[in-house]
Amino acid sequence: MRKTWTKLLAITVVLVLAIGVVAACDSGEKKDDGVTKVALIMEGAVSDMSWNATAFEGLKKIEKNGAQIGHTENTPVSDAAAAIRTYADDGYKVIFMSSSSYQDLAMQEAEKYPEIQFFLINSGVTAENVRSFAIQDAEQGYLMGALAALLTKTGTIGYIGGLEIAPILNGAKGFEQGAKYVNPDVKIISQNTGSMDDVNAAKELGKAFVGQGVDVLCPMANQASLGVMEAAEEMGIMAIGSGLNQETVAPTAAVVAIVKDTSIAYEAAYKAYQAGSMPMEVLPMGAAQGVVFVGDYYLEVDQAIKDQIDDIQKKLASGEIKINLD
Amino acid sequence: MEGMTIKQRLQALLRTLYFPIMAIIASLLVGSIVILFTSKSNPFVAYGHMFQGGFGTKRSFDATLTKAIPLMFTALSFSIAKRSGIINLGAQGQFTAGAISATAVGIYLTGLPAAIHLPLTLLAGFIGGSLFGFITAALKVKFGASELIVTIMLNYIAALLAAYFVTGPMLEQLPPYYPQSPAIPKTARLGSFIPGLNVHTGLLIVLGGVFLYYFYLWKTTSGFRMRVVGLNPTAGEYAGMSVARSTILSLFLAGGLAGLGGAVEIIAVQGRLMITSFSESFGFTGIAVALLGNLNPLGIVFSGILFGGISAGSLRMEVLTRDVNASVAEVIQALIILFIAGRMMFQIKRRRKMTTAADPDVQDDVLAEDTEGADTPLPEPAIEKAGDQA
Amino acid sequence: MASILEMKHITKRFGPVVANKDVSFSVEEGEVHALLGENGAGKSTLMNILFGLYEQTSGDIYYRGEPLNVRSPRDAIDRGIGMVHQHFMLIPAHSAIENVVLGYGGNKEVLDLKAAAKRFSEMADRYHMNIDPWEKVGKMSVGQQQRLEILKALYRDVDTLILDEPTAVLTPQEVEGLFDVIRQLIAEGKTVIFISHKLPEIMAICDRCTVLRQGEVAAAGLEVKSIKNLNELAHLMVGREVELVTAKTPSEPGEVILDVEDLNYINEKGIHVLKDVSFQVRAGEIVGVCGVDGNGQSELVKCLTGLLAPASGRVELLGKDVTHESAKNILDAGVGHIPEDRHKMGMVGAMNLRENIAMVDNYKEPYSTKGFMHWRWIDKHSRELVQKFSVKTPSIMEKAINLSGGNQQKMVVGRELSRETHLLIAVHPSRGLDIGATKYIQSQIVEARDRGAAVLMVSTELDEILEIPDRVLVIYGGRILACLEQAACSRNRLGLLMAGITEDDEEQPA
Amino acid sequence: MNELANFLSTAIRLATPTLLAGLGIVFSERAGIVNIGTEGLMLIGALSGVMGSLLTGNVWLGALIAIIVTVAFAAVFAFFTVIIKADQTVIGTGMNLLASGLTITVNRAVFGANTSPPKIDTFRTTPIPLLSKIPYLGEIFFRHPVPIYLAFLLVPIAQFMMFRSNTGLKVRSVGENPKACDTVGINVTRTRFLAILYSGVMAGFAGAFVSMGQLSFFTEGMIAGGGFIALAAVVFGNYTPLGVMIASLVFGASNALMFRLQALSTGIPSQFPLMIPYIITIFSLCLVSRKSNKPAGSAIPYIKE
Repeated sequence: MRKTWTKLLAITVVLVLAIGVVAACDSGEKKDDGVTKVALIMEGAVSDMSWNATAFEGLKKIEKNGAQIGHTENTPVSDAAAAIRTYADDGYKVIFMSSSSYQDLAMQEAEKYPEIQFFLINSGVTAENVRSFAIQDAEQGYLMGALAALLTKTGTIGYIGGLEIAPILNGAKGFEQGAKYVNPDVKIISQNTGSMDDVNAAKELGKAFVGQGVDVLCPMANQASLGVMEAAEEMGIMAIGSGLNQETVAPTAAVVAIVKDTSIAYEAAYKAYQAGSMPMEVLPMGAAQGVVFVGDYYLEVDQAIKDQIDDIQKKLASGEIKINLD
Repeated sequence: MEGMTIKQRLQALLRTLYFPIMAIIASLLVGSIVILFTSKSNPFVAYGHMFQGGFGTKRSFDATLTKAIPLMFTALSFSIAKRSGIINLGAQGQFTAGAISATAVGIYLTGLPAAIHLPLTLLAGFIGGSLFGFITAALKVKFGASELIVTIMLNYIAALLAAYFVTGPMLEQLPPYYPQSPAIPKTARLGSFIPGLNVHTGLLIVLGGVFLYYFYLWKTTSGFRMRVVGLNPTAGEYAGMSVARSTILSLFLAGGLAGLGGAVEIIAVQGRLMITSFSESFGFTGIAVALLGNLNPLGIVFSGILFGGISAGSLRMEVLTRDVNASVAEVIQALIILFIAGRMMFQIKRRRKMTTAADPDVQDDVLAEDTEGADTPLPEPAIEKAGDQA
Repeated sequence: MASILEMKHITKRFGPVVANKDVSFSVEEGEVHALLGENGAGKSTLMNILFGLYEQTSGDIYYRGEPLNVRSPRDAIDRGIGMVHQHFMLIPAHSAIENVVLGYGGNKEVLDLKAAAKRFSEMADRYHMNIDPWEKVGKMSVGQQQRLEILKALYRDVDTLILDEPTAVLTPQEVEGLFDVIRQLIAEGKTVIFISHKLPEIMAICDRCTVLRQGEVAAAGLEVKSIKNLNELAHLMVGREVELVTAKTPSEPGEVILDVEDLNYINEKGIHVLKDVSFQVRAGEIVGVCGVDGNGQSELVKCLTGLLAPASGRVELLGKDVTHESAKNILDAGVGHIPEDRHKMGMVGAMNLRENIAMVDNYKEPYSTKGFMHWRWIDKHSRELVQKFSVKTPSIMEKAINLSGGNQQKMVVGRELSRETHLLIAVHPSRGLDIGATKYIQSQIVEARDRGAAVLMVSTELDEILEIPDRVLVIYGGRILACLEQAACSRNRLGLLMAGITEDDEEQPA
Repeated sequence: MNELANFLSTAIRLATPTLLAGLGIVFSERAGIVNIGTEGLMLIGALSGVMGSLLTGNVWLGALIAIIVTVAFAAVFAFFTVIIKADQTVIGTGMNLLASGLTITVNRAVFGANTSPPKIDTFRTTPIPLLSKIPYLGEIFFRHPVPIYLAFLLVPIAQFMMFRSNTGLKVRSVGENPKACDTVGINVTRTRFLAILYSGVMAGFAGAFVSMGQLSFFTEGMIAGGGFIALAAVVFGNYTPLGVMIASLVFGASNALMFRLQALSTGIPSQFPLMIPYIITIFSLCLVSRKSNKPAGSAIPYIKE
């Protein structure tokens, strides 16, 4: 009998706690103070030192423009709708969705929330309240490929991608075309590890590439990129970074980073939203918009090579060089 | 249940709910310590947001239910295997396999009316998952390979297969060539069945699955035999039952249920197969759901909704607290598993068996068997008793 | 002589169950003291308390005049108390010497097994026990394992040795060998506590005896020499007059139900376990299979019931060849099987009574139709069965593990007897049961015979073998050594046969 | 030839985390414990090692901290499985989920959403004087970070401990027949608990080696199945340290082969070479499961009354 009472007591405690919790959350209800609320929904982790990290940088830049921001990371497609609804309920007016995987869902949800402006990153669709911008990953790959082909002594260069998502695959296509553009005879080895997280796999693959004669490694695999940089450092070859600060793990190997600073794209999109000047078509965000660019060189590189790369960057920006993605 | 007073019923209810509730309280308490140490937020405020986001409004409950559907499928998958004495850690892989095969039927067998196309797609999902279950069972029966490790390895293989299909054979032939299958046509899609809500017909399918799970295990001879073999394989063999058959059948069904879940997730929520379709661990969370529900049909439904709510609510928690990461929800789910499996720690007084004769030797054996044969001494599902006596 | 051991007012409760109630027990140095009682009388519990495996609820123990506080067997061993358990506590995967030094207090961190083996072999020689220290225990015979257990205790220099039902698995001849060892131990000044429920053995080897009945002391420290009448002792043990003989009329054998011809079985380790086994069982007779555990009985029964596949030979049931039929088909053909180990084989502890009762015939009408269970009929059937076989249970929804051993066995026997069977195979039907339950189950088996069923009964209990069967097969080393009419059986003759000694051998002892 | 030496050297390097964790698991497995949660323990070791190294500035102190933290979590596992006697598989699964959630939460709280990993001290390649100069052999065996030498040195020690020491005998016995151990005065609970703690030590070190020996930073989910592979290596290695070493090398070599196959650009979709290690694991399990030294009391809680 005593046991029953103890259980009853336990359950009462729970109920009291539960009521307390509900009461606690009611006190913090939203109030609209005229500040635009901007949300970012990411499929990966903001700590990936790459794609999502720069997206988050972009969000922070938007915050500096006076917006109130919110973000969710590691959001699978199946949760994206719920995330959108959560933000909508909380009075958010702009929602950035940082992966092409979200496309179908976002279109579906956007219909239900006409008052919210959606920005889809790397999508090919638009609607009344949906704008897409396409990060020109291929241009980044193109610059990497061209530089690698110019730098190589062995005539073999390597591209290591992570999960086979669109940016990575397009980067590979650009890489190949860029390399061939400067040196049609260059040998290209290009593989994906199937994971953005498995850093060690990327590193070992990088080392295996060196075994095949590769002397310039280029990663495009979010945080797994770091493994590739480390491989280059350990094997004493060159590497071209694909994101911010990747050179820190490869102080003697990293030549330069071909930066794809998506934060610029985010900020630009937000400014266009504020200005109300958004064309319906998909906005490319690449060299022309200053999103893709060659960063500062960390190592000594021939001026001639630097010049050639600058030239290619300009041609990409002007549309003189077109990358074939078929 | 006839002849029970209200007090007895209350006691019975308390007995059933005591361990799950204690486990949830303990998990929330430990979780609050994690929140205190890793953020500046008040844990109770964070939990409040989580609760609000999971159950607070009609719309959040809608999200919770949608979220609960795949979890209930994988929980059923784990449960039916466990009832047969098999530990199926492969629901994730089976789920993925089901999604792949359902997508294949969805995008290739076009031109059929929905009345044919939709069932075929679901069937394909079931078969895809059950194939993976069958591989595990066959290796176990034929070579004695431990299903624990085989299922985990198959999870990785299934994920790679999905990646292969969406970047290769199933790739949508449209620039800019996203690694995804073409969209599944309307004839093979599942929609909402309550206007204005997102929760889709998959809910009815999974509830049907729960009912069949109950009906199969407690009302059919085949299910009865599966339970006998699961609790005591030696006795099963003695009574003329085949352990190998039970292993194969249960893993086949387990794989099928998980595969059906994968199919439903694709055709109702995601709309097409994507490389990132399975970034979430439906399989392992399903284990937690099954355990919290004590492998009991109704228990699976309720714990599925609870876990769906934690998942859905964690989004709101992350958004509104701004510094409590949604991974705290994962921590809480993990803690619930630990505290449910270790529920004996909440036992106030060591419960002893009522034994009619003083035979300590036998009693000793009995206690050992209780934990060996049936490591979860399962109370009979309440609905069974109600059904039988009716 | 002074008391070496005093257990005073020991009470042990397992939840609501009282296993020992105010038991006082005193042993003198240098004697063989019998602890006598039925199964479940609390003998093992008392000794497990002494040995530190259980903790008493109340009461005190004094050893050599000092209080004995044992928290674990380690403490008991350190004080010089050793125990050989009824179920051997050996690890089959390890060698004999690894088993001996396991947990030995004098071990160094780096084991010197060679030195240990030398000491062990010297000791084995002293007691005339021949055991290879490097042999894997899994490959040893039961008798060897018991000797190893005794040596394991002696290796720890104990001076009081508890032997828990040591003769249960031995042939009468092996029992003699054990008695010789006990005598030698006594001669060396050691003390032996001998647990048994077999009266003749107690008369043969013990100096005094204490009788336990239902957890209480029925008689303490009786001088065995002064006991004149075995019935007196039996009465003390059982506490009531028992019909020591099951009523039985002469058998009237009918047609051949089971015909076994040249059955051979080779197990997965390649050992030839059954060799050319042939026999018949007719309707209306009980054929006993007698032998020491591990001589192939278990495999024989499994071959007959389809649980093992024989290498060669033929099994015919009612004139039909069932040699390679599945277990299900054989049960279907009308075979009832009371299995050797009810916990492991006969029932599912976590299931309730009605589910256990439906376990074998679940796929048949009226248990089910077209694959759907008929729980309502099963409930009715279960209630009848519980009543008919007087299974004590609160309800048919009670889980089987919550029943006592006797009631579990009654449930299994009831289930098997209530099925329509032509052949009943009963393996150790009374193992672990008290006399009342044993007699009840034996009478039910005889009744099945009288109804015209053929019965094959496997038992290691000579008393049972001498009493119940109409014919007796003696199995040794996988061979049927003899087939005797009940009238031709005697304890001595069966004993010799169980040890593998046929009459030819007797004339020219090897 | 040089490529072969490189391949073998890679195989050894890739085998090391499996071997380190496996050398711990082999003892807990022998004691009758199946620890599915090794994956999670390694993840915790990986994160706490990086945090420790950052805090102390010394990789060895970092590894020590990794070991201490991981052992604490192993103790949680041991508490639930050995003392509460809960189902080991379930608790192991729970530990994995817990480790995954907790490492993300803590990593975020400590390192934030940085775009660059913090600089920490790591295990650097330490060529062994003289030996590393031997052609080929030197490159294969003697140009590695110290933990790799340690791991392989531990193999004969572990083998000796398991089969020739009193502790080893106790550990093997509690896994085979805990009740028999009880009757000779061995504390089954303590022995099993300690075996789990030891496997925690090794899992923590293995995790620290992944984040600081193979790499130089922590990323979420970085163990990527390594714990499960270690578990499989113990089964494949038939529950002996020597066998675990051979199994680890097989897995290491299959991984090294996988990377080389990818680097060869054969045109085979990358997913298929990536499946090789998993398929080899399944295949090896099928090969050895029938004639295994699996302890008789494996995964069964011991309940003493």
